[in-house]
Amino acid sequence: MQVNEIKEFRPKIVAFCCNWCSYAGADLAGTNRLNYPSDVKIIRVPCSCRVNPMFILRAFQRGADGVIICGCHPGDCHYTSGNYYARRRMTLLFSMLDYLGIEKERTRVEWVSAAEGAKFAATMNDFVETITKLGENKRLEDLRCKE
Amino acid sequence: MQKIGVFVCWCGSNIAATVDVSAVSEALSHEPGVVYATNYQYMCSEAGQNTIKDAIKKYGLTGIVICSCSPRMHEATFRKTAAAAGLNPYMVEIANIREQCSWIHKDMATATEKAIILGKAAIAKVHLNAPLTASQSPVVKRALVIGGGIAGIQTALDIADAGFEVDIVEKSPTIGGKMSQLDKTFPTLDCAACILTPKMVDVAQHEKIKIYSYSEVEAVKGFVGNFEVTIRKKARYVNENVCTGCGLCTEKCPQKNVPNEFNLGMDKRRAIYIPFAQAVPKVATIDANYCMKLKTGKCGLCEKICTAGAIDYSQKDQLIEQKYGAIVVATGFNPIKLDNFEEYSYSQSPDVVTSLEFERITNAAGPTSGQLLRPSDGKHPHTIVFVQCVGSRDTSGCGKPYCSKICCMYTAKHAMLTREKYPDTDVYVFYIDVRTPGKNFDEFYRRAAEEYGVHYIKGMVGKVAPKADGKLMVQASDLISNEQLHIDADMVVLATAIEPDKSARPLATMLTASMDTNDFFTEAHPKLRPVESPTAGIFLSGTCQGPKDIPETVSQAGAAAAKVIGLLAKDTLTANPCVAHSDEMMCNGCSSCEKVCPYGAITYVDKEFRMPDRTVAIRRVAVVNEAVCQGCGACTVACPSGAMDLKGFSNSQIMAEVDAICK
Amino acid sequence: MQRIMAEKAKELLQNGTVNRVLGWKKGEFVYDITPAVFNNTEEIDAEFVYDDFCANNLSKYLIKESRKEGKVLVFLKPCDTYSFNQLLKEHRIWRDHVYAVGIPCDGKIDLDCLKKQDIQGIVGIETQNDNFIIHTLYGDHTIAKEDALAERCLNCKSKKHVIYDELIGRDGEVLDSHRFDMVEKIEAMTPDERFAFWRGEFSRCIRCNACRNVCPACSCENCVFDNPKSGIANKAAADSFEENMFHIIRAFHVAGRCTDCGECSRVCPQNIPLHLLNRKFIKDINEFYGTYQAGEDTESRAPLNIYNTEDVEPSIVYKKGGNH
Amino acid sequence: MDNKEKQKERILRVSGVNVLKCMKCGKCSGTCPSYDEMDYHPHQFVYMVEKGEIEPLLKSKSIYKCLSCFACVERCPRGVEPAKIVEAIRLEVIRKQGENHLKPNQIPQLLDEDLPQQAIVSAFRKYSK
Repeated sequence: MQVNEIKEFRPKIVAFCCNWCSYAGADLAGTNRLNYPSDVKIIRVPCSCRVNPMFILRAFQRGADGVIICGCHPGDCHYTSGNYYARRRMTLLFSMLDYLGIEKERTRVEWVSAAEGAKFAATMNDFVETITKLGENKRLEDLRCKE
Repeated sequence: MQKIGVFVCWCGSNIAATVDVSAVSEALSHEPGVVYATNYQYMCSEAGQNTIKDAIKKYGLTGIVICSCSPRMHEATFRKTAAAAGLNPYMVEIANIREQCSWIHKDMATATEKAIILGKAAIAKVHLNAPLTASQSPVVKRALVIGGGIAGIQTALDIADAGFEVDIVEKSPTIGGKMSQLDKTFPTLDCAACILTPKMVDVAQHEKIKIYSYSEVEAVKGFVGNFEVTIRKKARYVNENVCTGCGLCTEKCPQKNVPNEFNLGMDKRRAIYIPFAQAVPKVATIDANYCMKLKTGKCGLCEKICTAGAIDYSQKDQLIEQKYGAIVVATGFNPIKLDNFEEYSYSQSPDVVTSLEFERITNAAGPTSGQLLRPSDGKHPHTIVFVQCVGSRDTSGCGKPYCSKICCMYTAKHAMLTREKYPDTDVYVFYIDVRTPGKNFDEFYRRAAEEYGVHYIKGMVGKVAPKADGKLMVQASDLISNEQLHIDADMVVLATAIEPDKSARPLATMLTASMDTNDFFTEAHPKLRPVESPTAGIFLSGTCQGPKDIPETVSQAGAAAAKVIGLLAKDTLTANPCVAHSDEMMCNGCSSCEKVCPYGAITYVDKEFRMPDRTVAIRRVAVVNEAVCQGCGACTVACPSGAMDLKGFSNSQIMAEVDAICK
Repeated sequence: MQRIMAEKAKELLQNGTVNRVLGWKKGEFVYDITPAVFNNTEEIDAEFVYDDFCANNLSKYLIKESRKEGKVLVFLKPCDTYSFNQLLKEHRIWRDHVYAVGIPCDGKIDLDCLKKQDIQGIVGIETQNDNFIIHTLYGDHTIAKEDALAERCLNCKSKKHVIYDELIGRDGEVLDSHRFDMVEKIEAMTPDERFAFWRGEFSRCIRCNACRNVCPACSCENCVFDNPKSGIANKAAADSFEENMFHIIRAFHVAGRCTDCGECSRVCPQNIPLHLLNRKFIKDINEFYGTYQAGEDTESRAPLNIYNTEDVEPSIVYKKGGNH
Repeated sequence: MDNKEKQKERILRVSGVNVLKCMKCGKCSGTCPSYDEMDYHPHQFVYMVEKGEIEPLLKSKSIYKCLSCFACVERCPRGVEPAKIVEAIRLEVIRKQGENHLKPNQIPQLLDEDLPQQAIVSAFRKYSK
């Protein structure tokens, strides 16, 4: 029997990226071979406005330690207005999570254009670092979903 | 349960060097539903694609997952591959293990681990994929251009030249728009009429163009490729097909006291009139507000003298229904009302005029036959003050917050022409900034100052007051010499801000096309799709989209025409099948989705439902027009009940991906 | 007031303006009031009641009632008119099937306040200046209004009727309430304190769904929590996550639509201050996007269905919002 | 923050004016009826406050020449409100001990019979604490 096995904490991070800007920015980060931790897994959505607060809560429930939403810069949305709606929804949701005492750093919105591969990588590095410092998500997790 | 095939690509060494591809295909082969998993050097090659096709047939695959490069690269390729093997192309999911895995990680163990998770997420998603079929809709090969100014004229000519039918709807009795009122055009000083009127004639004679003059759009239904438009053809009391445009009636009509809108009310016309000599169509129109026959039943002179027998006092408004594949908005602009700018005494002195009025005063066909004369006493003015930015760049609420863009140049033109024709005239131009980007624009402005001796003064006019001697006292600041100037002027010309025509707002509502807070139409993308409205099938031409000069308007008009031609050249439109869909059993009818849809793709209908208790209930439910929806998904989150979902990116699909990643 | 309203109801029934009346009737005891539909004058005479216990917001019932044949008369307190308007805006109520009569309200009793004062066996109530006289089997109690009124009434946002066909009594004004004070207090706590506070509250949730069932904004044909396809359906909150999730999602779904009528907190059998979630959204919306009162009109766009290109970035949450 | 900046900060706070909104068109000075009496003009007030050059304005006679007619406020296309800046500078001076620009005993010799009562009251408000 093993006791006191100290495992290095590896955060689970879900990144929602809009198809037109941020997902392309993530691709560009890859094309330019810019490293960021493998803890970040990207889910492609057509637009940041497709991200339902339920998805974010679902991710936390299933054990995510951080959720980041990336979209086109305000004014550059492929659908003209999607990211403006996303901005309002996420602002209110994040404010509510903070109000409930859930660490506000666990959620983030970042605008990344298709040309900003470097920004994408830098953002992910920074986000992973923040979440690693915060440690495991305990305040918004579903114990039944833990192994 | 789906039967899923997994295909892991090496991409040569691009993936295989950092991801253990066989470990990935091995791990994924144990996922539920996976019946086949393999890896290959180049999946996108013909041999690779054949592997996929063979596996689809051999294992009867219902879904496939390709672990390869970004879907932005080869999603379309693999969809075609699937379709070729008889699998619905939307049963393909790509796990991006190159750009988002092998290329960013150095350690093989972590990269392989991540590739497996990305593969699992794609498998989880494809489990919930459903075959999607893109809807097809036919395209009506006819375009509608709303507005017959230079923007509408150019767009119509370009579309018609490509062989498509075009209708122009113009609310006034003639096409030509604002450009027909101009005298000269900057920076080349061509005569506006000389370059515009031939184009108007081209329009009239073009066999593919039909002009609905003195008409307005009454209602718009339908969507891209299939608009149904109702046009109200207002009664002009003259049979257009019979009238020869001889103009006899316009000379004999006894009602002589009608303000002439073509000359901005600075002279009079008759109750029956042709706006100007080169009007198209050249037919007379009776102004029902002034015609004595129509008002009192007495007169009827025009009918008596018309040799063609074109007068018809019994004419009624006519409603015309027509179908169009595309609609171009070219509703243009107007100078703003100056009610909020009393300091310039526009309403108190006839010698304070707007630039458009000045344009008419200097025009040979204008009220003074081209002589520069003061409206008040008909004398030649010796000192003229031009004031720039009247109502433009104004955030106080009195004017418009934007720069009207054309004023710097036309003021330079007016100042220059005045000095050229009347060298004894002192001309002052008060400016905040002189903005002259454009080919040969700055040279033009500098010529006005350097060669023609126009006094350009950096500062603003604070007050214009009529004096007892008939002059105008102009009080202004000169910011460079830091003094306040008092000029006794004979005339003051206000470079009045321009605003979109008032008809644009209700039109935008009919078209479900979006507008900004200034009532300019918004474009589908400010940089990449500047001549299209976000609403599919609606295109923008000219100043309805933002302030523009003539060369810019004409180039935008041509661009809009090219877009229309591209649309009308298609026989059918294939819609993106990844569109929103409303579950009407769950829809509340609350209109939240309708409000956030940038394309006006959602409408509401009252529908009968059979309830479990065998009664029939009428409920208001959302209906998505699949031809118009672009699939952004804004509505899916706005919907409180979750009735609205997005095909291809459904709630359950995205959640399945989340689950797989967080496992 | 009860008499005037009953007369009005009977008059409108008799002259055929309406064929039903939506109002309140007594339950087993004088204080357990239930909403009820009265079909004729006899029923009105027998059971119709309006007093300081009649707290229920009747507007939600109109979703179903207005879909029936004929016109229904409804009595709306000022705060109920906001819910009514909001439901009209969302096309949930058929306006031409409703005859809305605005009635004045001086605040309603919170039964828990009476319980805390150990007032039992209540048989009646009267208002006397700033006090309530509670008649009980054991004699009369005098209790100051501020000690007996519900929190939402003490912090009443408006005495104005924003919509009605007819008004009984005089219309009031929109008030300057202190309804965000408690939200501010929570915001000023540390995240740990906030977490502890809300865990303490949510852990009591028994998922009875009373809050959802009473809420006028929660009127979906099919609630996401009942819809297996939504991915978040659940019937009972099995652990702390689900307790959190239910309330976050519910508050988010009504954000920008909630009129702050306070029914959720009134009906919660566990006394969870649910209105503090809704008020947080309202307060944020007011601060970030300009003051907005849901239900104030039927034309304006809900704050989540509109945007401004100059809106604040979500990162504002890191900058403000409580201690750290 | 040095003294100069503090002073600017105070002027901005007292006036409530955002000087950065100014687009330097000069309409305020074009409209000012007291322009010729002033050593510093309305547009200069806005610009100098923006630069933090408050000292010269405090010594300027312009602050007493301003009629508070608010023509500049009314006509500014950007809503900058120069007169409120002038007012704030004036307050900065007269709020200092003994800096009243006008004292009651100076009034009689300034009066003439055409002077409206309102102007006298207004002068007291403007020129003294």
